[in-house]
Amino acid sequence: MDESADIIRVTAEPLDVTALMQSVRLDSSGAVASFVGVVRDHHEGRRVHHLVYEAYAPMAELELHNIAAQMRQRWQISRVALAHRTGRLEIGEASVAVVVAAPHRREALEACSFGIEQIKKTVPIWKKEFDDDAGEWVIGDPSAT
Amino acid sequence: MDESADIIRVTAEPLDVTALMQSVRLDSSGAVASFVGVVRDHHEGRRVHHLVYEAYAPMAELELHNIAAQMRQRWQISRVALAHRTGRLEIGEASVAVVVAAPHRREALEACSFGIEQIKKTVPIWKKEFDDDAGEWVIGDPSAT
Amino acid sequence: MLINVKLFASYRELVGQEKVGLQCEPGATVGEAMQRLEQTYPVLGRQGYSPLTACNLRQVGRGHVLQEGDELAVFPPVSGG
Amino acid sequence: MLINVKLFASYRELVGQEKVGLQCEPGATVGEAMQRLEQTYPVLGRQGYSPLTACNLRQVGRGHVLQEGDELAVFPPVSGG
Repeated sequence: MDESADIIRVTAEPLDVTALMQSVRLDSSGAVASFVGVVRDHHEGRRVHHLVYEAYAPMAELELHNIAAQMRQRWQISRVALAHRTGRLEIGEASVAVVVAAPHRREALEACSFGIEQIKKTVPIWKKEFDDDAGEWVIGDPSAT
Repeated sequence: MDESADIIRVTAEPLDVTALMQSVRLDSSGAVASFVGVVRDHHEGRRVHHLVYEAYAPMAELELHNIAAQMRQRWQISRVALAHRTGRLEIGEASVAVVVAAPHRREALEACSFGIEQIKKTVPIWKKEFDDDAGEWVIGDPSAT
Repeated sequence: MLINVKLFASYRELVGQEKVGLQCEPGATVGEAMQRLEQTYPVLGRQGYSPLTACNLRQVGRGHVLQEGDELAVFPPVSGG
Repeated sequence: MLINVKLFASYRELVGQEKVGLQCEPGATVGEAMQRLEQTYPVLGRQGYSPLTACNLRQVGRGHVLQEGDELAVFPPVSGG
């Protein structure tokens, strides 16, 4: 499979997970695994009203391509979609989507799990959490990089 | 979470994975993991034209409820949808969907993986594979039950 | 006593029916009912795999004791997903 | 030589700009550029975490040698997902 078939997106538009699932599937794919990160109403005991994501977009896209390439190296998979939203997101909106099509289920699920872990570790995107008035940047784990 | 919130379906209608993903999400869910089994164009070296799934529907629903209950026991998850299609399916159609919403990603992904493994082992559903003319029942692994 | 046998997948096609009424002795086990079923439909015993059995929607082994009116499901190893 | 510094998230807000031009000696390392940046914007050094750095879209350590016109990105540990 040609790597150029990977779908990599860092976008301010809402993530269309259904479209991503349809895009990655081939007739030889028996399995489509997906992980969607969703904005939830609390984080470490604090209420969350909404989030704002900021990305270093060109580097984030490069890192997402790297992650997709690692997934291909480690598992026999057909196609990968890695997408991250930027800008303001309300509760319930999808912030990140990892969608993997593969001939078999184990590969799809394992690669999907690896994909979201790597995204959280290496992709230059930052989250600012807002409660009803103030916002605060979430600082990641520096040892994870 | 009330178990009655689980979505359990054995149906001849096409599976609407997007609707299932929306149904399982709560405002406290940060993660939605899903696995979709899709009809592919070959199986163990043979070409597949279409499939027919037959279910012992009332027992299959009971088993799916059991699996959802086991998922809740083992992982902290919000809601589960387990759906299996019956009847004739063409290449690319979804035969089975496991959708799990959870506060955190690891729980969602692990429970999702467990769910599809259990479905393939214990739920009384059978697959008949058709190439261009003849059909043949796929016989599962009796030691798996 | 009358046992309501339901057949699925390959077994349904081999027998040519999805439901069969089976007369058994009172207190008969699933194993005894299966023997009687295979006497009536010898083709059931000639497959390369053994049937699984469920009584009233719960999977049971050959030693399970049947009761009048039970629904005994007979099916090959599952292959859904 | 001129280095094009890009600042993200908390660092962007602390400095109040997303881009800063930084004059460095030829052959300066990322570490030396960061020292100069923190001299101009002392608030950068007073956070409870250290900035990560990337040169021309690739993450680099403090020892990386910069070249005229490089894009040096400065950002906190990532928190996407």
